Amino acid sequence: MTMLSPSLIYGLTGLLLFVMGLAGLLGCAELLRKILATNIMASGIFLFLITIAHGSGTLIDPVPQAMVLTGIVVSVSSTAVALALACHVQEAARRHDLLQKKRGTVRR
Amino acid sequence: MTKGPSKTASALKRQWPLALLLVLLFTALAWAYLAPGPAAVGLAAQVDASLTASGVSSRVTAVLLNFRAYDTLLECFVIFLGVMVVWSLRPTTVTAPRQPQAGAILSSLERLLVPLMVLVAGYLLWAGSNQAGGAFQAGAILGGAGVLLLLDSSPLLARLPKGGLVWGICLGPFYFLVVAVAAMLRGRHFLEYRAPEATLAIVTLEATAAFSIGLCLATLFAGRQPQGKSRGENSAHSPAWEEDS
Amino acid sequence: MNTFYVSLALILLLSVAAGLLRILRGPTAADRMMAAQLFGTCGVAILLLLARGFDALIVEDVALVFALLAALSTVAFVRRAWTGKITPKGRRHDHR
Amino acid sequence: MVVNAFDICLCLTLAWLAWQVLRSHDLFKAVVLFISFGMLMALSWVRLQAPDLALAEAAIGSGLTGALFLSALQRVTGNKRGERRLDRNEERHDKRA
Repeated sequence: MTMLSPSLIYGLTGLLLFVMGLAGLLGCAELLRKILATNIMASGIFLFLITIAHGSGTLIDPVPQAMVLTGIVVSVSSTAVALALACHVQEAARRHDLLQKKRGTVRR
Repeated sequence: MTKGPSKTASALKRQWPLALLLVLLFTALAWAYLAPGPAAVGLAAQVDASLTASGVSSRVTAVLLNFRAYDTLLECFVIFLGVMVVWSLRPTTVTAPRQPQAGAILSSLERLLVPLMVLVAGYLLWAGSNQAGGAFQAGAILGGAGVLLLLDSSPLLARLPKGGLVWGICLGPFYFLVVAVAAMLRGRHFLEYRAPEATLAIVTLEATAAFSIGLCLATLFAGRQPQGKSRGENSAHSPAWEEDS
Repeated sequence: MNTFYVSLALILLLSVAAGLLRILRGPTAADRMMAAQLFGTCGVAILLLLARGFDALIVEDVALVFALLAALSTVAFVRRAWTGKITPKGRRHDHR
Repeated sequence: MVVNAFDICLCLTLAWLAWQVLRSHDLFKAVVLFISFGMLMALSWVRLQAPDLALAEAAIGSGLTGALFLSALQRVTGNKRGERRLDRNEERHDKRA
Protein backbone atom coordinates (compact mmCIF):
# COMPACT_ATOMS: atom_id res chain seq x y z
CA MET A 1 0.00 0.00 0.00
CA THR A 2 1.42 3.33 -0.98
CA MET A 3 1.36 6.18 1.47
CA LEU A 4 -1.07 8.95 0.67
CA SER A 5 -0.30 12.30 2.19
CA PRO A 6 -2.88 13.61 4.70
CA SER A 7 -3.28 16.82 2.72
CA LEU A 8 -4.34 14.81 -0.31
CA ILE A 9 -6.83 12.68 1.62
CA TYR A 10 -8.45 15.45 3.63
CA GLY A 11 -8.38 17.99 0.82
CA LEU A 12 -10.19 15.70 -1.58
CA THR A 13 -12.66 14.74 1.13
CA GLY A 14 -13.37 18.41 1.76
CA LEU A 15 -14.04 18.99 -1.92
CA LEU A 16 -16.22 15.89 -2.09
CA LEU A 17 -18.27 17.01 0.92
CA PHE A 18 -18.71 20.43 -0.66
CA VAL A 19 -19.99 18.93 -3.90
CA MET A 20 -22.29 16.52 -2.04
CA GLY A 21 -23.73 19.34 0.03
CA LEU A 22 -24.32 21.32 -3.14
CA ALA A 23 -26.13 18.35 -4.65
CA GLY A 24 -28.35 18.10 -1.60
CA LEU A 25 -29.02 21.81 -1.59
CA LEU A 26 -30.07 21.78 -5.23
CA GLY A 27 -31.72 18.38 -5.41
CA CYS A 28 -33.70 17.97 -2.19
CA ALA A 29 -37.17 19.34 -1.67
CA GLU A 30 -37.51 19.55 2.09
CA LEU A 31 -36.35 22.67 3.89
CA LEU A 32 -34.80 20.80 6.78
CA ARG A 33 -32.72 18.64 4.46
CA LYS A 34 -31.60 21.69 2.56
CA ILE A 35 -30.33 23.11 5.84
CA LEU A 36 -28.53 19.83 6.59
CA ALA A 37 -26.98 19.95 3.11
CA THR A 38 -25.81 23.52 3.66
CA ASN A 39 -24.13 22.41 6.87
CA ILE A 40 -22.36 19.58 5.08
CA MET A 41 -21.21 22.02 2.41
CA ALA A 42 -19.83 24.35 5.07
CA SER A 43 -18.00 21.45 6.73
CA GLY A 44 -16.41 20.58 3.40
CA ILE A 45 -15.18 24.13 2.93
CA PHE A 46 -13.79 24.24 6.46
CA LEU A 47 -12.02 20.92 5.97
CA PHE A 48 -10.46 22.14 2.75
CA LEU A 49 -9.26 25.42 4.27
CA ILE A 50 -7.70 23.71 7.27
CA THR A 51 -6.03 21.15 5.03
CA ILE A 52 -4.40 23.95 3.06
CA ALA A 53 -3.25 25.55 6.31
CA HIS A 54 -1.89 22.22 7.54
CA GLY A 55 -0.18 21.04 4.39
CA SER A 56 1.85 24.10 3.51
CA GLY A 57 4.82 23.13 5.62
CA THR A 58 6.04 22.44 9.11
CA LEU A 59 4.59 25.68 10.43
CA ILE A 60 0.82 25.50 10.75
CA ASP A 61 -0.90 28.66 9.60
CA PRO A 62 -3.12 30.03 12.40
CA VAL A 63 -5.00 32.52 10.22
CA PRO A 64 -7.25 29.97 8.43
CA GLN A 65 -7.82 28.26 11.76
CA ALA A 66 -9.11 31.52 13.23
CA MET A 67 -11.26 32.12 10.16
CA VAL A 68 -12.77 28.65 10.33
CA LEU A 69 -13.38 29.03 14.06
CA THR A 70 -15.47 32.13 13.39
CA GLY A 71 -17.07 30.27 10.49
CA ILE A 72 -18.18 27.39 12.71
CA VAL A 73 -19.84 29.68 15.24
CA VAL A 74 -21.47 31.78 12.51
CA SER A 75 -22.70 28.65 10.76
CA VAL A 76 -24.36 27.33 13.90
CA SER A 77 -26.14 30.61 14.51
CA SER A 78 -27.23 30.89 10.87
CA THR A 79 -28.45 27.28 11.07
CA ALA A 80 -30.53 28.22 14.08
CA VAL A 81 -32.01 31.20 12.23
CA ALA A 82 -32.72 29.08 9.15
CA LEU A 83 -34.40 26.41 11.24
CA ALA A 84 -36.56 29.00 12.99
CA LEU A 85 -37.59 30.41 9.61
CA ALA A 86 -38.29 26.95 8.18
CA CYS A 87 -40.47 26.00 11.15
CA HIS A 88 -42.26 29.31 10.84
CA VAL A 89 -42.97 28.73 7.15
CA GLN A 90 -44.27 25.21 7.75
CA GLU A 91 -46.52 26.30 10.59
CA ALA A 92 -47.90 29.16 8.55
CA ALA A 93 -48.58 26.80 5.65
CA ARG A 94 -50.34 24.36 7.96
CA ARG A 95 -52.47 27.12 9.42
CA HIS A 96 -53.36 28.21 5.91
CA ASP A 97 -54.38 24.64 5.07
CA LEU A 98 -56.54 24.44 8.17
CA LEU A 99 -58.28 27.67 7.25
CA GLN A 100 -58.93 26.43 3.73
CA LYS A 101 -60.30 23.17 5.07
CA LYS A 102 -62.63 25.05 7.37
CA ARG A 103 -63.97 27.01 4.44
CA GLY A 104 -64.57 23.83 2.51
CA THR A 105 -62.05 24.38 -0.25
CA VAL A 106 -59.30 21.89 0.37
CA ARG A 107 -56.04 22.61 -1.27
CA ARG A 108 -54.20 19.80 -3.05
CA MET B 1 -39.05 5.96 -5.57
CA THR B 2 -42.69 5.37 -6.24
CA LYS B 3 -44.41 7.25 -3.49
CA GLY B 4 -47.94 8.41 -3.08
CA PRO B 5 -48.83 11.69 -4.65
CA SER B 6 -49.78 13.21 -1.30
CA LYS B 7 -46.29 12.89 0.12
CA THR B 8 -43.71 15.37 -0.98
CA ALA B 9 -40.50 13.99 -2.36
CA SER B 10 -38.09 13.71 0.52
CA ALA B 11 -34.62 12.45 -0.19
CA LEU B 12 -32.16 13.10 -2.93
CA LYS B 13 -33.55 11.75 -6.19
CA ARG B 14 -31.68 10.69 -9.25
CA GLN B 15 -31.28 13.70 -11.43
CA TRP B 16 -28.75 12.90 -14.09
CA PRO B 17 -28.03 16.41 -15.43
CA LEU B 18 -27.38 17.70 -11.93
CA ALA B 19 -25.20 14.70 -11.07
CA LEU B 20 -23.16 15.12 -14.24
CA LEU B 21 -22.69 18.82 -13.58
CA LEU B 22 -21.55 18.19 -10.03
CA VAL B 23 -19.13 15.44 -11.06
CA LEU B 24 -17.63 17.90 -13.54
CA LEU B 25 -17.41 20.51 -10.78
CA PHE B 26 -15.66 18.05 -8.47
CA THR B 27 -13.20 17.10 -11.19
CA ALA B 28 -12.41 20.72 -11.90
CA LEU B 29 -11.92 21.53 -8.22
CA ALA B 30 -9.74 18.47 -7.65
CA TRP B 31 -7.66 19.30 -10.69
CA ALA B 32 -7.21 22.88 -9.49
CA TYR B 33 -6.16 21.59 -6.07
CA LEU B 34 -3.76 18.90 -7.28
CA ALA B 35 -2.27 20.75 -10.26
CA PRO B 36 1.37 21.61 -9.71
CA GLY B 37 1.94 25.23 -8.95
CA PRO B 38 3.88 27.48 -6.62
CA ALA B 39 3.66 26.30 -3.03
CA ALA B 40 1.24 28.25 -0.89
CA VAL B 41 2.89 30.68 1.47
CA GLY B 42 0.98 30.98 4.71
CA LEU B 43 1.00 33.76 7.24
CA ALA B 44 2.50 31.63 10.01
CA ALA B 45 5.89 33.37 9.96
CA GLN B 46 4.35 36.85 10.20
CA VAL B 47 2.10 35.77 13.06
CA ASP B 48 5.04 34.29 14.93
CA ALA B 49 7.12 37.42 14.38
CA SER B 50 4.57 39.75 15.97
CA LEU B 51 3.24 37.38 18.59
CA THR B 52 5.01 39.17 21.44
CA ALA B 53 3.29 42.45 20.57
CA SER B 54 -0.14 40.89 20.66
CA GLY B 55 -0.40 40.40 24.40
CA VAL B 56 -1.19 36.66 24.36
CA SER B 57 0.91 33.62 23.59
CA SER B 58 -1.70 31.52 21.78
CA ARG B 59 -1.40 32.08 18.06
CA VAL B 60 -5.05 31.50 17.19
CA THR B 61 -6.24 33.76 20.00
CA ALA B 62 -3.79 36.43 18.89
CA VAL B 63 -5.15 36.28 15.34
CA LEU B 64 -8.76 36.26 16.50
CA LEU B 65 -8.66 39.05 19.03
CA ASN B 66 -5.76 41.20 17.94
CA PHE B 67 -4.55 40.85 14.36
CA ARG B 68 -7.94 40.22 12.82
CA ALA B 69 -10.20 41.52 15.54
CA TYR B 70 -12.41 43.06 12.87
CA ASP B 71 -13.63 39.57 11.98
CA THR B 72 -14.49 38.75 15.55
CA LEU B 73 -16.28 42.06 16.03
CA LEU B 74 -18.41 41.48 12.95
CA GLU B 75 -19.01 37.88 13.98
CA CYS B 76 -20.36 38.98 17.36
CA PHE B 77 -22.74 41.28 15.53
CA VAL B 78 -23.79 38.52 13.15
CA ILE B 79 -24.88 36.36 16.08
CA PHE B 80 -26.60 39.37 17.62
CA LEU B 81 -28.47 39.93 14.34
CA GLY B 82 -29.48 36.28 14.30
CA VAL B 83 -31.10 36.69 17.70
CA MET B 84 -32.90 39.80 16.46
CA VAL B 85 -34.23 37.90 13.42
CA VAL B 86 -35.52 35.05 15.56
CA TRP B 87 -37.13 37.45 17.99
CA SER B 88 -38.90 39.33 15.26
CA LEU B 89 -40.78 36.25 14.04
CA ARG B 90 -44.41 36.45 15.06
CA PRO B 91 -45.37 33.39 17.10
CA THR B 92 -47.77 31.21 15.16
CA THR B 93 -51.00 29.96 16.67
CA VAL B 94 -50.20 26.32 15.99
CA THR B 95 -48.51 25.17 19.16
CA ALA B 96 -46.91 21.89 19.94
CA PRO B 97 -48.30 19.81 22.79
CA ARG B 98 -46.90 20.75 26.13
CA GLN B 99 -43.92 18.85 27.41
CA PRO B 100 -44.40 16.83 30.55
CA GLN B 101 -42.43 17.90 33.58
CA ALA B 102 -38.84 16.74 33.65
CA GLY B 103 -38.33 13.57 35.64
CA ALA B 104 -35.87 12.96 38.43
CA ILE B 105 -33.18 11.65 36.10
CA LEU B 106 -33.25 14.70 33.90
CA SER B 107 -33.24 17.17 36.72
CA SER B 108 -30.38 15.42 38.48
CA LEU B 109 -28.48 15.26 35.20
CA GLU B 110 -28.99 18.97 34.85
CA ARG B 111 -27.84 19.57 38.41
CA LEU B 112 -24.70 17.53 37.72
CA LEU B 113 -23.81 18.76 34.26
CA VAL B 114 -24.57 22.47 34.26
CA PRO B 115 -22.06 23.45 36.98
CA LEU B 116 -19.47 21.23 35.32
CA MET B 117 -20.10 22.88 31.96
CA VAL B 118 -19.73 26.34 33.48
CA LEU B 119 -16.51 25.22 35.15
CA VAL B 120 -15.08 23.84 31.90
CA ALA B 121 -16.11 26.99 30.06
CA GLY B 122 -14.26 29.07 32.63
CA TYR B 123 -11.23 26.82 32.31
CA LEU B 124 -11.17 27.14 28.51
CA LEU B 125 -11.52 30.90 28.82
CA TRP B 126 -8.65 31.07 31.29
CA ALA B 127 -6.45 28.70 29.30
CA GLY B 128 -7.27 30.32 25.98
CA SER B 129 -4.57 32.96 26.16
CA ASN B 130 -1.74 30.44 26.02
CA GLN B 131 -3.16 27.25 24.53
CA ALA B 132 -6.21 26.06 22.61
CA GLY B 133 -9.46 27.47 23.88
CA GLY B 134 -10.97 30.89 24.13
CA ALA B 135 -14.11 32.89 23.74
CA PHE B 136 -15.85 30.82 21.08
CA GLN B 137 -15.29 27.47 22.70
CA ALA B 138 -16.30 28.76 26.11
CA GLY B 139 -19.32 30.46 24.57
CA ALA B 140 -20.38 27.26 22.85
CA ILE B 141 -20.17 25.31 26.10
CA LEU B 142 -22.13 28.00 27.95
CA GLY B 143 -24.69 27.84 25.17
CA GLY B 144 -24.86 24.07 25.66
CA ALA B 145 -25.50 24.59 29.36
CA GLY B 146 -28.29 27.03 28.52
CA VAL B 147 -29.81 24.56 26.06
CA LEU B 148 -29.75 21.86 28.73
CA LEU B 149 -31.58 24.18 31.14
CA LEU B 150 -34.13 25.01 28.44
CA LEU B 151 -34.70 21.36 27.58
CA ASP B 152 -35.35 20.44 31.18
CA SER B 153 -37.62 23.48 31.60
CA SER B 154 -35.62 24.27 34.66
CA PRO B 155 -37.09 26.47 37.42
CA LEU B 156 -33.86 28.43 37.25
CA LEU B 157 -35.15 30.11 34.11
CA ALA B 158 -38.23 31.35 35.90
CA ARG B 159 -36.04 33.66 37.92
CA LEU B 160 -34.36 35.09 34.84
CA PRO B 161 -35.55 38.63 34.21
CA LYS B 162 -36.15 39.51 30.60
CA GLY B 163 -34.30 42.80 30.81
CA GLY B 164 -31.21 41.04 32.09
CA LEU B 165 -31.30 38.71 29.11
CA VAL B 166 -31.32 41.62 26.68
CA TRP B 167 -28.47 43.31 28.50
CA GLY B 168 -26.45 40.10 28.53
CA ILE B 169 -26.93 39.60 24.81
CA CYS B 170 -25.88 43.17 24.07
CA LEU B 171 -22.89 43.08 26.42
CA GLY B 172 -20.41 41.26 24.17
CA PRO B 173 -20.82 43.14 20.87
CA PHE B 174 -21.11 46.55 22.45
CA TYR B 175 -18.21 46.06 24.84
CA PHE B 176 -16.18 45.19 21.75
CA LEU B 177 -17.17 48.53 20.22
CA VAL B 178 -16.27 50.33 23.43
CA VAL B 179 -12.78 48.80 23.42
CA ALA B 180 -12.35 49.66 19.75
CA VAL B 181 -13.31 53.27 20.27
CA ALA B 182 -11.21 53.51 23.43
CA ALA B 183 -8.19 52.60 21.31
CA MET B 184 -9.06 55.50 19.02
CA LEU B 185 -9.33 57.88 21.97
CA ARG B 186 -5.77 56.97 22.94
CA GLY B 187 -4.51 58.08 19.55
CA ARG B 188 -4.42 54.69 17.84
CA HIS B 189 -6.49 53.22 15.07
CA PHE B 190 -9.86 51.55 15.50
CA LEU B 191 -9.31 48.24 17.36
CA GLU B 192 -5.56 48.74 17.66
CA TYR B 193 -4.10 47.73 20.98
CA ARG B 194 -0.55 46.72 21.80
CA ALA B 195 1.37 44.64 24.27
CA PRO B 196 1.21 46.26 27.71
CA GLU B 197 -2.51 46.92 27.82
CA ALA B 198 -3.49 44.40 25.16
CA THR B 199 -3.59 41.46 27.57
CA LEU B 200 -6.20 43.10 29.76
CA ALA B 201 -8.25 44.14 26.73
CA ILE B 202 -8.17 40.66 25.21
CA VAL B 203 -9.04 38.88 28.45
CA THR B 204 -12.02 41.13 29.18
CA LEU B 205 -13.15 40.97 25.56
CA GLU B 206 -13.01 37.20 25.65
CA ALA B 207 -14.97 36.95 28.87
CA THR B 208 -17.77 39.24 27.73
CA ALA B 209 -17.88 37.74 24.24
CA ALA B 210 -18.09 34.20 25.65
CA PHE B 211 -20.93 35.20 27.98
CA SER B 212 -22.87 36.87 25.18
CA ILE B 213 -22.27 34.07 22.67
CA GLY B 214 -23.52 31.53 25.20
CA LEU B 215 -26.65 33.55 25.89
CA CYS B 216 -27.23 34.12 22.17
CA LEU B 217 -26.93 30.43 21.33
CA ALA B 218 -29.36 29.49 24.08
CA THR B 219 -31.76 32.20 22.91
CA LEU B 220 -31.50 30.99 19.32
CA PHE B 221 -32.38 27.52 20.55
CA ALA B 222 -35.38 28.82 22.46
CA GLY B 223 -36.55 30.08 19.10
CA ARG B 224 -38.53 33.15 19.97
CA GLN B 225 -38.76 36.09 22.24
CA PRO B 226 -39.32 35.18 25.87
CA GLN B 227 -42.67 36.14 27.25
CA GLY B 228 -42.43 38.96 29.70
CA LYS B 229 -43.82 38.84 33.19
CA SER B 230 -46.84 40.85 32.11
CA ARG B 231 -48.21 38.49 29.50
CA GLY B 232 -48.34 35.12 31.23
CA GLU B 233 -51.63 33.70 32.46
CA ASN B 234 -50.33 33.22 35.99
CA SER B 235 -47.81 35.97 35.94
CA ALA B 236 -46.31 35.20 39.32
CA HIS B 237 -44.52 32.10 38.06
CA SER B 238 -44.39 32.54 34.32
CA PRO B 239 -40.94 31.51 33.15
CA ALA B 240 -38.92 33.63 30.83
CA TRP B 241 -39.26 30.96 28.16
CA GLU B 242 -42.41 28.95 28.04
CA GLU B 243 -41.67 25.37 27.28
CA ASP B 244 -43.83 24.80 24.24
CA SER B 245 -41.77 26.14 21.40
CA MET C 1 4.29 9.08 17.70
CA ASN C 2 3.19 5.88 19.35
CA THR C 3 1.96 3.36 16.80
CA PHE C 4 0.30 1.14 19.36
CA TYR C 5 -2.14 3.80 20.56
CA VAL C 6 -2.91 4.93 17.03
CA SER C 7 -3.69 1.40 15.90
CA LEU C 8 -6.00 0.99 18.89
CA ALA C 9 -7.71 4.20 17.81
CA LEU C 10 -8.06 2.79 14.32
CA ILE C 11 -9.76 -0.35 15.69
CA LEU C 12 -12.17 1.83 17.67
CA LEU C 13 -12.89 3.88 14.56
CA LEU C 14 -13.71 0.70 12.67
CA SER C 15 -16.07 -0.37 15.42
CA VAL C 16 -17.74 3.04 15.24
CA ALA C 17 -18.18 2.56 11.51
CA ALA C 18 -19.80 -0.79 12.24
CA GLY C 19 -22.12 0.97 14.66
CA LEU C 20 -23.21 3.14 11.75
CA LEU C 21 -25.12 0.18 10.38
CA ARG C 22 -27.30 0.27 13.47
CA ILE C 23 -28.17 3.91 12.76
CA LEU C 24 -29.05 3.00 9.20
CA ARG C 25 -31.22 0.00 9.89
CA GLY C 26 -32.12 0.21 13.56
CA PRO C 27 -35.81 -0.57 13.74
CA THR C 28 -36.79 2.16 16.19
CA ALA C 29 -35.81 5.75 16.69
CA ALA C 30 -34.30 4.95 20.09
CA ASP C 31 -31.94 2.41 18.53
CA ARG C 32 -30.63 5.04 16.16
CA MET C 33 -30.09 7.55 18.93
CA MET C 34 -28.31 5.00 21.09
CA ALA C 35 -25.98 4.17 18.21
CA ALA C 36 -25.18 7.86 17.88
CA GLN C 37 -24.41 7.90 21.59
CA LEU C 38 -22.06 4.97 21.04
CA PHE C 39 -20.34 7.25 18.58
CA GLY C 40 -19.93 9.80 21.34
CA THR C 41 -18.50 7.33 23.84
CA CYS C 42 -16.16 5.79 21.30
CA GLY C 43 -15.18 9.27 20.19
CA VAL C 44 -13.99 10.09 23.71
CA ALA C 45 -11.89 6.92 23.73
CA ILE C 46 -10.44 7.66 20.30
CA LEU C 47 -9.57 11.21 21.35
CA LEU C 48 -7.80 9.99 24.49
CA LEU C 49 -5.84 7.43 22.49
CA LEU C 50 -4.88 10.04 19.91
CA ALA C 51 -3.79 12.38 22.70
CA ARG C 52 -1.35 9.71 23.89
CA GLY C 53 -0.45 8.57 20.40
CA PHE C 54 0.58 12.00 19.15
CA ASP C 55 1.70 13.41 22.52
CA ALA C 56 -0.76 16.25 22.23
CA LEU C 57 -2.17 16.70 25.70
CA ILE C 58 -4.52 19.45 24.59
CA VAL C 59 -6.60 16.76 22.88
CA GLU C 60 -7.59 15.55 26.35
CA ASP C 61 -9.46 18.83 26.77
CA VAL C 62 -11.30 18.06 23.57
CA ALA C 63 -12.27 14.68 24.99
CA LEU C 64 -13.56 16.40 28.14
CA VAL C 65 -15.74 18.80 26.14
CA PHE C 66 -16.91 15.94 23.97
CA ALA C 67 -17.95 13.85 26.95
CA LEU C 68 -19.79 16.79 28.50
CA LEU C 69 -21.75 17.88 25.47
CA ALA C 70 -22.50 14.58 23.77
CA ALA C 71 -25.24 14.02 26.35
CA LEU C 72 -27.02 17.13 25.11
CA SER C 73 -28.36 15.59 21.93
CA THR C 74 -29.71 12.60 23.86
CA VAL C 75 -31.52 14.91 26.25
CA ALA C 76 -32.93 16.79 23.26
CA PHE C 77 -34.05 13.49 21.76
CA VAL C 78 -35.78 12.38 24.96
CA ARG C 79 -37.47 15.71 25.55
CA ARG C 80 -38.38 16.70 22.03
CA ALA C 81 -38.35 13.87 19.53
CA TRP C 82 -39.40 10.82 21.51
CA THR C 83 -43.03 11.14 22.56
CA GLY C 84 -43.51 7.44 23.09
CA LYS C 85 -46.71 6.36 24.79
CA ILE C 86 -47.22 3.33 26.95
CA THR C 87 -49.57 0.94 25.18
CA PRO C 88 -52.03 -1.25 27.10
CA LYS C 89 -49.66 -4.18 26.79
CA GLY C 90 -47.14 -2.26 28.85
CA ARG C 91 -44.61 -1.90 26.09
CA ARG C 92 -43.44 1.51 25.26
CA HIS C 93 -44.71 2.02 21.77
CA ASP C 94 -42.02 3.82 19.93
CA HIS C 95 -42.99 6.52 17.59
CA ARG C 96 -41.75 9.97 17.14
CA MET D 1 1.17 3.44 7.83
CA VAL D 2 -1.36 3.07 10.64
CA VAL D 3 -1.92 6.80 10.66
CA ASN D 4 -2.58 6.67 6.95
CA ALA D 5 -5.12 3.91 7.39
CA PHE D 6 -6.76 5.95 10.15
CA ASP D 7 -7.01 8.99 7.87
CA ILE D 8 -8.47 7.02 4.99
CA CYS D 9 -10.96 5.28 7.25
CA LEU D 10 -12.06 8.57 8.79
CA CYS D 11 -12.49 10.26 5.42
CA LEU D 12 -14.40 7.36 3.90
CA THR D 13 -16.74 7.30 6.88
CA LEU D 14 -17.24 11.05 6.64
CA ALA D 15 -18.13 10.91 2.95
CA TRP D 16 -20.40 7.93 3.42
CA LEU D 17 -22.19 9.63 6.32
CA ALA D 18 -22.74 12.77 4.26
CA TRP D 19 -24.15 10.70 1.42
CA GLN D 20 -26.51 8.85 3.75
CA VAL D 21 -27.67 12.13 5.32
CA LEU D 22 -28.72 13.31 1.90
CA ARG D 23 -30.35 10.18 0.60
CA SER D 24 -32.12 8.59 3.58
CA HIS D 25 -35.89 8.91 3.41
CA ASP D 26 -36.53 9.47 7.06
CA LEU D 27 -35.60 12.95 8.28
CA PHE D 28 -34.98 11.73 11.81
CA LYS D 29 -32.43 9.26 10.52
CA ALA D 30 -30.76 12.04 8.57
CA VAL D 31 -30.53 14.17 11.70
CA VAL D 32 -28.99 11.34 13.76
CA LEU D 33 -26.49 10.67 11.00
CA PHE D 34 -25.65 14.37 10.93
CA ILE D 35 -24.93 14.34 14.67
CA SER D 36 -22.47 11.49 14.10
CA PHE D 37 -21.01 13.46 11.21
CA GLY D 38 -20.28 16.36 13.56
CA MET D 39 -18.53 14.02 15.99
CA LEU D 40 -16.31 12.64 13.25
CA MET D 41 -15.48 16.16 12.09
CA ALA D 42 -14.06 16.82 15.56
CA LEU D 43 -11.79 13.79 15.11
CA SER D 44 -10.56 15.07 11.78
CA TRP D 45 -9.75 18.48 13.30
CA VAL D 46 -7.60 16.67 15.82
CA ARG D 47 -5.80 14.87 13.01
CA LEU D 48 -5.21 18.16 11.19
CA GLN D 49 -3.63 19.62 14.35
CA ALA D 50 -6.28 22.25 14.95
CA PRO D 51 -7.26 21.71 18.62
CA ASP D 52 -9.14 25.04 18.77
CA LEU D 53 -11.44 23.84 16.05
CA ALA D 54 -11.77 20.42 17.64
CA LEU D 55 -12.93 22.04 20.88
CA ALA D 56 -15.49 24.21 19.09
CA GLU D 57 -16.72 21.36 16.92
CA ALA D 58 -16.97 18.98 19.87
CA ALA D 59 -19.20 21.50 21.63
CA ILE D 60 -21.23 22.59 18.63
CA GLY D 61 -21.30 19.65 16.26
CA SER D 62 -22.13 16.99 18.77
CA GLY D 63 -24.29 18.94 21.20
CA LEU D 64 -25.85 22.15 19.99
CA THR D 65 -26.58 21.33 16.37
CA GLY D 66 -28.15 18.02 17.30
CA ALA D 67 -30.42 19.68 19.85
CA LEU D 68 -31.36 22.40 17.34
CA PHE D 69 -32.26 19.95 14.58
CA LEU D 70 -34.16 17.55 16.84
CA SER D 71 -36.18 20.39 18.27
CA ALA D 72 -36.94 21.77 14.81
CA LEU D 73 -37.90 18.30 13.65
CA GLN D 74 -40.48 18.14 16.41
CA ARG D 75 -41.89 21.49 15.41
CA VAL D 76 -42.11 20.48 11.76
CA THR D 77 -43.46 16.95 12.07
CA GLY D 78 -44.48 16.68 15.69
CA ASN D 79 -48.13 17.59 15.59
CA LYS D 80 -49.06 15.82 12.42
CA ARG D 81 -50.74 12.92 14.13
CA GLY D 82 -52.07 11.23 11.02
CA GLU D 83 -48.76 10.90 9.30
CA ARG D 84 -47.04 8.61 11.72
CA ARG D 85 -45.07 6.08 9.82
CA LEU D 86 -43.77 2.83 11.21
CA ASP D 87 -40.15 2.16 10.61
CA ARG D 88 -40.73 -1.13 8.82
CA ASN D 89 -42.37 0.69 5.92
CA GLU D 90 -39.53 3.12 5.82
CA GLU D 91 -37.09 0.22 5.69
CA ARG D 92 -38.89 -1.12 2.67
CA HIS D 93 -38.69 2.25 0.99
CA ASP D 94 -34.97 2.34 1.54
CA LYS D 95 -34.45 -1.10 0.07
CA ARG D 96 -36.37 -0.16 -3.00
CA ALA D 97 -34.52 3.09 -3.50
